Amino acid sequence: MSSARPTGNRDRSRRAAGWAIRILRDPAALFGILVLLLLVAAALFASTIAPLDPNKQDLGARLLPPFYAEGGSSEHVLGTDQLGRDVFSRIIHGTRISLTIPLVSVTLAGIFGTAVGLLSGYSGGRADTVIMRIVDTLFSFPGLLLALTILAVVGPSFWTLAIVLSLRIWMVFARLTRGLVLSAREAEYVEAAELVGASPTRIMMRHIAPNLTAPLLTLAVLESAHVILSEAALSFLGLGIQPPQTSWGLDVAIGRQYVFSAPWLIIFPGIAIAVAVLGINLLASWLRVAADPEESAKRFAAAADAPTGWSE
Amino acid sequence: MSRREHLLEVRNLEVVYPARGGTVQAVRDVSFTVDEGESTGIVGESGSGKSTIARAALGLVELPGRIVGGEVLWRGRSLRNKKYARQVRGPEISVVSQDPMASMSPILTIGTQMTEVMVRHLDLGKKEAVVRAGDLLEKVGIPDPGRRLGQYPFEFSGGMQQRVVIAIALSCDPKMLIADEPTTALDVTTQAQILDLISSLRRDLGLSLLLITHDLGVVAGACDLLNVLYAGEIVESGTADELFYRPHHPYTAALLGSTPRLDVKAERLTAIEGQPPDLRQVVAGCSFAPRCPYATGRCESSPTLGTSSAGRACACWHPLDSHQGNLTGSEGRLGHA
Amino acid sequence: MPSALLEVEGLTVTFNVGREGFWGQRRRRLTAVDDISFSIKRGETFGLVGESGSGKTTTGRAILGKVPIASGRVRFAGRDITGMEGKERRSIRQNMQLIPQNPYGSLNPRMKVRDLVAEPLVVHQRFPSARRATERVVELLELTGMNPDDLYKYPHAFSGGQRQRIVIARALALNPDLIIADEPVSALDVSIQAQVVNLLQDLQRRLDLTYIFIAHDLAVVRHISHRIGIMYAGKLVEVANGEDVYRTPIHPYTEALLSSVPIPDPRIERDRAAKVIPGEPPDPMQPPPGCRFHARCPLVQKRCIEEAPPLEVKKPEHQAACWLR
Amino acid sequence: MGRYLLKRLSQAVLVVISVMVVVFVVTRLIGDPVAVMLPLEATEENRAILEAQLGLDRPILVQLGHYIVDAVQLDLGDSLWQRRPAIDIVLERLPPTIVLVVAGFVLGVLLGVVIGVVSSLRPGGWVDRAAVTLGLLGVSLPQFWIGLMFIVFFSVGLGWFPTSGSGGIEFLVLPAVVLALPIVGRIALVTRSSMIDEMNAQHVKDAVARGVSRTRIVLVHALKGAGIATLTIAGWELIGALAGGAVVVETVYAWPGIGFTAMQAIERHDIILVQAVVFVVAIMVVTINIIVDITYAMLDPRVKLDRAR
Repeated sequence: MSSARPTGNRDRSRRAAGWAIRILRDPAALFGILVLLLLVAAALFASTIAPLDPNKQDLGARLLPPFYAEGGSSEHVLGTDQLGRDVFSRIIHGTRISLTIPLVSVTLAGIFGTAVGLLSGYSGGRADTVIMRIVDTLFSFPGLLLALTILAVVGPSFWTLAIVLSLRIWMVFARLTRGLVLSAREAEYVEAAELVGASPTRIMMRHIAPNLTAPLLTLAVLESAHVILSEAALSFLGLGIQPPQTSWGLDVAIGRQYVFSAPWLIIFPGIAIAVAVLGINLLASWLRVAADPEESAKRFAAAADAPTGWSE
Repeated sequence: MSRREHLLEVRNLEVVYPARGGTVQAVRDVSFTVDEGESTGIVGESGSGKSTIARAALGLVELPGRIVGGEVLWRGRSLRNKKYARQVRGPEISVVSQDPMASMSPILTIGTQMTEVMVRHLDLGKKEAVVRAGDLLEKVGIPDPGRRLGQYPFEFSGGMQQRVVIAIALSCDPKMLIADEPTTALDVTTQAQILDLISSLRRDLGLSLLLITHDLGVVAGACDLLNVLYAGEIVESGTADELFYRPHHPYTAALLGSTPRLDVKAERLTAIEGQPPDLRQVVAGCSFAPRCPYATGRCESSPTLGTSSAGRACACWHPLDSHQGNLTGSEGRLGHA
Repeated sequence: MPSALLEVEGLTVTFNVGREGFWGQRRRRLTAVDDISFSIKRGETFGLVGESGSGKTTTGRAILGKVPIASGRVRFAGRDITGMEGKERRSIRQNMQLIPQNPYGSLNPRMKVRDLVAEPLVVHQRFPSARRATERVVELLELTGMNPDDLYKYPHAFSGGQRQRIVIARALALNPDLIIADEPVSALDVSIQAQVVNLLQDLQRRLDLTYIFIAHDLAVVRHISHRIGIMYAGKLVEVANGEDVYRTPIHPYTEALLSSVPIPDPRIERDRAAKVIPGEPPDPMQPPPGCRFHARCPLVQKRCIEEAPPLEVKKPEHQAACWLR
Repeated sequence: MGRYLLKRLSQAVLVVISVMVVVFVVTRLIGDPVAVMLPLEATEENRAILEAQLGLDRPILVQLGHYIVDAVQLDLGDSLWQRRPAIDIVLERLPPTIVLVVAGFVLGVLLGVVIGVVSSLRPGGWVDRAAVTLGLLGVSLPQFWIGLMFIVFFSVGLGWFPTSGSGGIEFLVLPAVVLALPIVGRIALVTRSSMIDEMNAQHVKDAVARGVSRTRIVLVHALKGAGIATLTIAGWELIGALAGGAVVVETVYAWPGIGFTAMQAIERHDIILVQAVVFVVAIMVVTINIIVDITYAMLDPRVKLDRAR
């Protein structure tokens, strides 16, 4: 009776405007979007934004505290590390790794996983059983520990890291895609299309595929947050990003030796990770709700503009 | 009007709930009563507000719905008092709803779901409650109650599930049963069994019944008094015979005309053209007027549910007495009383 | 008039429902439709009635080729279409359309009315695109009592009755001969239901359509059908002209079914005696031997338990499957 | 049931074997174990000796066969670092990890469920919003960083807990809390959302209408249903804590468990020991999976183990 979606022919632009308004209305989503924009900007224009070269050592200015502390200066806003490198500049440059690693891993894993899921869900039958059994088995692998082993043996590098991190994610995409395809195939309108004689290709493209984009996009955003955390953890353990590249996790690992004397070395890169992940998580959880009317109905059910729960 | 205390009295009830694009006026100025031992029906199509009324009669309106006016009284006391409503639900009023499978917790045994209310409201020990639960199952026609009590809802067939739901509803010996579309999810032979069970329980236990349904056939046999609901309002009320044989409101008549009957072969059903109004907008005047063949300029102002004859009320400026021949006569079956 | 438009002979449909045994080597099978036969003449409405699990919907789906047929034949306009698949099946679908039960689920919510109604036309290459088909779509919408202004709206903008009209317009797009309507009005309110039933009857007259009308509501089926088949637990137990089924039912199940339907008339309801038959339909995984109805039948005799009665002609134009009548 | 267990056990064995095969493939085919293990200045001769010692001079399939047969007998080779059976080292270091993981897991699940239930009682209220924010923080903060920050605040700043190492219960507090944080977050979010689903379910509404008490509604009707949904997530969390969280947290706090050991072994290029850790963890992971499935069947009467899968 009460329907969420707009009507009429000018839908598309109105719908886009509607989404924009909904993002602006939700502080959490707004925060998420802003964080993401900021991160992308920092990554793209790192050299311009960062005041100093992140790898420029200045042994005369070692372990300087941030601006607010005694001995701090506005030259090194967030202080310097044990080699006199500017912490703020390193964090800005660290954005590049923190964003490219998830971009690469999630893209790789997303494409592969979605393909497998489509195959599994659409073909059904034996192929489906076999694929899903394999995925189940792989899912029971001890994740991080295995990643560590691989990295230790193969040797850490950008690409091994990206690939190792995508090893688990593709399965999540495969499972989700398969589930979506299966439930979309069950939809009555899909059967209705089959009954008017639509070909399998048309069914797939016209009736099933449109159901996949929103959830898969949401998953991609969510998994990016996971990848940022995993990359940071692996870099912290010394098996991720290697110097001279910079990464927030790596910076925390280096700062760890000075945890008592120069805590800012771990505080700020850590905050960078936390804010990035939180922002992306907020965006993902908002997307999940926004893209799914049922979910949004149930969330904040007491809020004024929510539809009802009763049965009529 | 007699000042006798009614068992249930709903007085000028107004319920709204927010929805996208406005506030839905789900129930508008609805009044009716149910007395001891009486069986009252509320007939309406989907969206007419009948389930909302059923909930309100239990002192429950789910968020974000709100009662914005009127009263729901049980034995003269307001069920809008949450504490009182909580005391009354179970031992005084109970409910049977449409889908028995959905109505019971899938992961608790029948026994648990039957005894939990007894332990709370009847002050029974666990053991006594189990014995009573077994008796009740037997009473609603479930063989081998001892074994059945340990089973889960999914282990029963649809008809058996509805029997169990009825048994659960009866577990604290209530005075009134609210049955909200109790047979809609069931097959016709099972429906007959359940309707039969409800009416025999009613006789044996002296239960009052508030039966809410869209099915005129179901109320015809089960109810003494009827209220016809349209777009959140009661448009006509009276005894079952009066409403079925001499409907005054054009909607009631039209509803009868559009219901195919098994016993009479009609050439053509009299459909009601158009759609019910959108309750997010304020309905000015008679809500049925846009679909009504008799509507005139007068219908732009709201007719009141005036009492036209004893115990009978109809909210219409042009009740069908005046032009009976037009509708009932030509159908040749509404007038065969 | 040519003979039958549709002939169904010994149709049996079984489903695999999981596996048994340690390695899952044994399949558990359920016989949803068991050896049923009937035929439908051009221009008539054949009502298929039964309770849930009786196999009526499966029968419709088997005719449409949506479920595999275990044994038996389906002939459409004299042509054997049993087991047809792929392109062949798709071309047969031009002549055979479905009106499904749920008007809310059967229209893709992401497509506009025009694209939905035009889909069959585009798929079967009557028109190169939905846009080119607009004129025909308008015609179809008008035929089903919709407003052509609704062309560019999405399904959610419509009520259940209107959606069902869109579904009907879509089903009519290719000028089919046969329409299988599976509970087409059971999700609708009474007042709307009457609109759709009337529309279906009008369309039949105007376009010389043949209907299989599948429903559980006997009153609606009686109203719309010329001939009626009654199904019980996968078996067809009685087939006859509508009036004969209602006035002089032969099978005890038909009798029981008819007497279970409540009539919107208080006096009839009050005076009615013994309208209840005990029990419930049998578990389709373990159908009983003999007549499927014997456990609930008031007339049951030894033979009914041992041997399944065949569907045979008992009176002119009236078949039933019962040993006793 | 017995038949089901047998089936699951055979699947579990399959999983463990495939983990071993993957590790084998990675270490022997992609990596060069000898190069990794030997110091840089090693001679060709040293190399040959080590290869012979590890059996690397034999055909690869023979190696794999021996490797699996040995693993089945719990012979995972000698640690290069400590020069004794790797399995012994792992089993020695296992109890501290179990203590840590169980403590963190129990804490995380309990807190998570409580927060989830409380926040679901009034969806959209301030308690709920706070709980959701907390939950999101829990899953967003990097564990190693929180671990270090806790050391800075609670150990160095306030002096409440030791910075690292092991000993009495005071050593356990910080690592367990850090391990629990993401668990709290995810469990709270999942519990909340399934509780809201349950509370809106028809059977719960009808139970209210039939006069079941509010407490019973929440704690029995809704929570039992929500618990089934939470269980799967809890299983994943336990696995995650064991195979991931523990490595990070143990490293931060120098907690002498298998995670810390694994990191030490990696630093010392002791591939044999790393393999042993992976092997043992893999066994524990599949065991947890089986336990989760059985618990599932116990909680949800609709699940019949023999028919599952």
